[in-house]
Amino acid sequence: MADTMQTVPILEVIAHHAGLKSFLLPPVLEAEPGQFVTVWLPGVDEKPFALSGRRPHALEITVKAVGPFTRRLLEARPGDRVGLRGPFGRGFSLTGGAVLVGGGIGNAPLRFLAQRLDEAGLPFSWLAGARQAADLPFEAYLQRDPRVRIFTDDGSAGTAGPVTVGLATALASGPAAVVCGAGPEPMLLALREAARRAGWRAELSFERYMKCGIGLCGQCCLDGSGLRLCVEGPVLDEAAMQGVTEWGLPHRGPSGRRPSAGPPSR
Amino acid sequence: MADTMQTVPILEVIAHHAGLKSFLLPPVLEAEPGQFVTVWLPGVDEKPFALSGRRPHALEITVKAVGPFTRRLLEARPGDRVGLRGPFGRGFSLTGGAVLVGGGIGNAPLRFLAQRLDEAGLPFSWLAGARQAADLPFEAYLQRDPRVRIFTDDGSAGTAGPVTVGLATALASGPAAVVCGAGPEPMLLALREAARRAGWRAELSFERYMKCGIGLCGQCCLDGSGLRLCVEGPVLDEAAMQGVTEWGLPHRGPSGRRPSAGPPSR
Amino acid sequence: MSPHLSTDRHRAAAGDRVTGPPTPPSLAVRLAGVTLASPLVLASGVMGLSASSLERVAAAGAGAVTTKSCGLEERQGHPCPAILPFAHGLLNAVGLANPGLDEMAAEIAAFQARTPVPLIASIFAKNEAGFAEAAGRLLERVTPALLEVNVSCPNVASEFGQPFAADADACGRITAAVKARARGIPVAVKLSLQCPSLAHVGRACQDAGADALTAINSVGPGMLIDIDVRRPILANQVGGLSGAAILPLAVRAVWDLFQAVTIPIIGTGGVTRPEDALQLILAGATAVGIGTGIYTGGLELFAATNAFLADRLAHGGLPSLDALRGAAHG
Amino acid sequence: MSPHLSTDRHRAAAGDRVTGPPTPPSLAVRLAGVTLASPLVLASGVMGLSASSLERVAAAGAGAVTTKSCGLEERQGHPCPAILPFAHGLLNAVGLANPGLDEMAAEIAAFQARTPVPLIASIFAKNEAGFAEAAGRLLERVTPALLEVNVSCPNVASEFGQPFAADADACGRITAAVKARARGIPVAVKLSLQCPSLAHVGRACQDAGADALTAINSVGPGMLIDIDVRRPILANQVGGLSGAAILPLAVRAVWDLFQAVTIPIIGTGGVTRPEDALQLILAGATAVGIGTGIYTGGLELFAATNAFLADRLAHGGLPSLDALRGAAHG
Ligand SMILES: Cc1cc2nc3c(=O)[nH]c(=O)nc-3n(C[C@H](O)[C@H](O)[C@H](O)COP(=O)(O)OP(=O)(O)OC[C@H]3O[C@@H](n4cnc5c(N)ncnc54)[C@H](O)[C@@H]3O)c2cc1C
Ligand SMILES: Cc1cc2nc3c(=O)[nH]c(=O)nc-3n(C[C@H](O)[C@H](O)[C@H](O)COP(=O)(O)OP(=O)(O)OC[C@H]3O[C@@H](n4cnc5c(N)ncnc54)[C@H](O)[C@@H]3O)c2cc1C
Ligand SMILES: Cc1cc2nc3c(=O)[nH]c(=O)nc-3n(C[C@H](O)[C@H](O)[C@H](O)COP(=O)(O)O)c2cc1C
Ligand SMILES: Cc1cc2nc3c(=O)[nH]c(=O)nc-3n(C[C@H](O)[C@H](O)[C@H](O)COP(=O)(O)O)c2cc1C
Ligand code: FES
Ligand code: FES
Repeated sequence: MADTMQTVPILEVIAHHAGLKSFLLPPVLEAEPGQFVTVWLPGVDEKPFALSGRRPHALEITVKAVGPFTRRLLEARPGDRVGLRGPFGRGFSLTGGAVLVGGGIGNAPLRFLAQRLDEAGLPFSWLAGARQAADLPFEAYLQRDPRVRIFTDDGSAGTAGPVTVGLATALASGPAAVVCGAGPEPMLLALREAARRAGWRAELSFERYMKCGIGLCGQCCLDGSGLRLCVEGPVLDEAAMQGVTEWGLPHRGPSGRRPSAGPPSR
Repeated sequence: MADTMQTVPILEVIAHHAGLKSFLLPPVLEAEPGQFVTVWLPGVDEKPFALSGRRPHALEITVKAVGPFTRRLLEARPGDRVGLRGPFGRGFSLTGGAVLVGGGIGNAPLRFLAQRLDEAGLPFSWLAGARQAADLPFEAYLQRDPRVRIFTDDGSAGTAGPVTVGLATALASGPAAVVCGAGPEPMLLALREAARRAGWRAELSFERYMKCGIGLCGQCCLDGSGLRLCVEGPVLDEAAMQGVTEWGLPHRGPSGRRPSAGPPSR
Repeated sequence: MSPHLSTDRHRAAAGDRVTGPPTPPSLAVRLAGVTLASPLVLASGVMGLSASSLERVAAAGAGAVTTKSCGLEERQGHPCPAILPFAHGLLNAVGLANPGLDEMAAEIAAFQARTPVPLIASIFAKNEAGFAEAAGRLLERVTPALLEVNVSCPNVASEFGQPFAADADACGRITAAVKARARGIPVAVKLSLQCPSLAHVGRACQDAGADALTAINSVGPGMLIDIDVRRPILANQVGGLSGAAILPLAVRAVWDLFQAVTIPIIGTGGVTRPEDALQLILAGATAVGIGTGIYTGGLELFAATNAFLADRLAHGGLPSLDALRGAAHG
Repeated sequence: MSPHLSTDRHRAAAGDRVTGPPTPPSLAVRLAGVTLASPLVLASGVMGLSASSLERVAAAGAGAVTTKSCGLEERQGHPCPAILPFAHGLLNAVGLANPGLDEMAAEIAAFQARTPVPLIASIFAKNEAGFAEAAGRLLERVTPALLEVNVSCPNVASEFGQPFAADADACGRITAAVKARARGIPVAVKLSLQCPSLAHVGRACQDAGADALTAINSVGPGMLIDIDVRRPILANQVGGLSGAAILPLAVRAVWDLFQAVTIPIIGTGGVTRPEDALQLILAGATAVGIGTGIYTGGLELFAATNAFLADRLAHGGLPSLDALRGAAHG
């Protein structure tokens, strides 16, 4: 079963910025862009990560240091063994004319999507946003590709300002297709709104605390619809977003409790 | 798994003689001639039986009353449910020019073999022996088929005398092929000898006490080679008969003990 | 037909003998005074953290849903891997992660405000007094259709670190303590195979006033080791075994309890196909829990099993599941 | 590599880092003074009724073979179905069918006259005195490499009809009684999960002089019901669960025993693939029993597992299995 643990040696580590690296792993599983795997550091923990690429010779994940697990993972070196399970969930559709919109580490799954769109010969454009250049994975690659426009809040790369600035132009510049988004939830909700108004479809990749990835623990169920983000997501279309009442609220933590106040945890 | 129990209603019961009936069952499994199934009478026991036919619409077994189980099975009527598992073991090869030699109820699996040979358009002849007419399944059918010669010890059907009487002629009448035998062990050993001398191959169906049919309980292992009759048999060729030291000895009973004296238990 | 081949009772419902015009069958069952439209119950710990998740399972065809087991305090549970599928089931060591009773009460209230499907609230605690307190605190705030008492949690006082479920006397005492605080709400005790005699434990619970029994909790625990990094894969090293692998153990557990007690049984364990649920009913289950089956069969397993059972009733000319319950005891 | 990712010990044998020229590895293990050319042992009750059958398994690659458990008297066992495969393992209720000790002694002698592979003779009895008598009577006639004491048979004196295996004291007394008659032959006690604490039972056996432990016997028992005829399928209604379904339970049993005792463990249960055997070794098994795996994987499983283990040793640059035994305990 694909959900059984397999451990694999890390093939290669690519450092993008301090605290932001990609890891190439043996291609032991098939996946679609937007799907995720879990990575196990034996003796530490196991956490979900979207795939940022799937080539014949390797799987790729891209990790940003935000806490104890990711910090340890970023210490890993080629040859170190990590556990891998997946792929889990549902990904993006491959649609010509798609506009990819990423926020920070959210650009990682979009990189895989862009690979697949290229392989399928489908045109797309990509608005890659981040708070600052150091939060942007694959910056060099993104800088080179003419279909990509970079936005940073502080102007340290590309255009200064939120990624949504470029969105109106992008949505107006072609026939209605799909907005594929990944990043912080407020950005995703803004994309949803913009797409709705422009008559575009939206496919947006959300995150919630996850423990099992297989739809059992209940950790990632969305209030309102009960939809399991690990099985029916993480990429949701408009229909799947219907009925959800917790957009923008703080996420349920590992106990299942939702922190009563404050901004969303990510 | 095919070895899991399934219960099926008996479709039809065909009485050949007193204490000798065939049962048609839904065709829930595929099998080759010589393979066997187990039949479960809920609340009673479960016992092995060779298939005597496999048609698109039905499986057939043919049962002779010899003890408590077979007597109860012979009381069963259409619609009664029995449990079925199998097919188990290895059967006969389909070879043109085969000489089928049956002793009593041993003619049952040969009937299935004859069906398959016919379907494959392969010629064969059949020496059907029994102590008396009442021990011969499918007597009417056998009487009609010109390829069949019947022998009974008491002359109550066909030629009087042992089935081996006709064998020398049959082996001399065509190019060397295969003798397919089923019946009492002394007859099988005589067939083996005759085939060896005539330069024919032999495929002979043996019986031992069986409990599991899947090679675990050890009940049917042959002394000398350790061959499991339920898995590597019940049909053995010369290579598979090699090394066996218990031919003609009383069979091990349900405890695994071999009765110390007397003739073989069947 | 020989009397040895089949009894009249067996005949009455054999799929191939319809007698009389088929009555429209009902899957409804009465469980400790509660009517369930279907015997299928969402097992505790699976999709049971939030009202919306429970509602989704109810909409999928469950006759009742059970919450994740909650204790007096919020618990984050064990690190991951905490749930580990393998080819024949899965191991789980979630570590009783739960938001705490007060949070759960809010989820229960939200569920009940929107859904008529009966809800079973599951509680656990560290000791007898804790069970009583948990029951009292929860039932001050909400009124579930049934209260399920998960006694498969470690009993710190036990000689071998065994769960309460291993000790019939402890189970009886917990049952009595919870009943005293239950405000008339029926109480089911959730049993584990990890005990010398399930029948004995079941009787102790019944004698102490239990209204129903749920059996079985996950089995073992078990362990799986990664042969490359040479470590147990679960962060907790060991975890309870559930899913297809344990069906025979659940069937036998229900069988034993059906002979030992008169209160109804929520037969749980290893149901991954519609036929499995019928096995548990024939062994004596009034209701049938489904947990891991949701992983292997999807939420569709509820509707598929309901359809299968309805079909069986219709073909057998049976009006309800009453004729099938415990029927394998002959 | 971060210390959290892998320890040196883990690194030393990771398949992908060969250090130094590979030594030709040996699969030989020492088990209670007996040398086995392979750690794989034929489990009791499977292909174990006759010398020829045991020889065939030895020829297939087993490092030792165990006879069917024998008692003082011949037993026909239960009617059939007595062995029932299902998708995840099988149930067996053979009912300790056996030809009796005297007959078995003749088979053992025949085996030993023809085969150098160590033979483990398994015995059972109805009570403590019976165990001593069985050991004495068998060892008067033959000298197996090891005597295995199957304590998973019903203890008629027990409160819940539990097997001796459920009672640490009883196991200790049986061990001591058998040891007293064992004529210096090492004694392994075959344990069952059906006990409050396997570690406790294992220690009791060790303290009473056991030279090795075999764990685990089949689990449960369990039951499967035919939904059409509505009866338990096994003639005995219930039967022990074995095969792939129980691997996690066997791994954990060996793990627990490895921490509790110093005598070697024959880890048995659910080995159906070569990797499974390695899991048991990493958990602490010195030898690995294979029973049901012969059904799902054929006798070829022995050779395939030997090849797999030899390959692992070669790739890890390890001379023997000693470096892997218990390695998952970190
Ligand atoms: C479907 C999905 C895809 C993801 N893809 C990526 C990716 O491609 N790259 C990347 O760097 N990160 C990704 N993440 C987030 C990543 O899982 C967290 O950054 C990581 O778990 C943090 O662990 P920590 O111990 O370092 O931080 P912690 O200090 O434990 O937590 C920091 C924050 O990370 C989040 N988080 C922690 N644990 C989990 C968990 N078990 N499940 C979900 N979120 C958690 C929470 O928001 C938490 O507030 C993804 C998460 C999900 C659910
Ligand atoms: C591979 C195989 C194929 C067979 N095919 C047929 C067949 O097509 N038709 C048919 O009528 N019979 C067949 N038999 C024999 C049939 O299994 C026995 O006649 C039946 O089991 C007798 O049971 P009983 O209770 O009626 O008699 P019992 O009084 O129990 O036994 C009578 C004799 O039947 C044999 N027998 C009993 N139990 C078993 C058992 N579990 N396994 C093997 N032999 C047993 C023994 O030789 C015994 O001495 C076959 C047996 C085997 C092994
Ligand atoms: C992930 C998971 C979490 C569980 N959590 C609980 C729990 O909190 N309380 C409880 O009583 N049982 C819990 N169980 C046990 C189930 O309710 C059920 O008894 C067991 O899994 C057997 O049923 P199944 O094979 O259908 O899963 C859990 C099971 C799983 C798989
Ligand atoms: C058909 C069968 C018969 C068995 N008979 C015995 C027995 O006589 N004595 C014994 O100690 N164990 C017996 N066992 C248990 C096995 O030796 C083993 O402990 C158990 O089956 C778990 O291992 P497995 O999963 O590899 O089969 C039997 C098991 C099977 C399947
Ligand atoms: S992570 Fe467990 S249900 Fe989604
Ligand atoms: S009948 Fe059991 S091994 Fe052949």
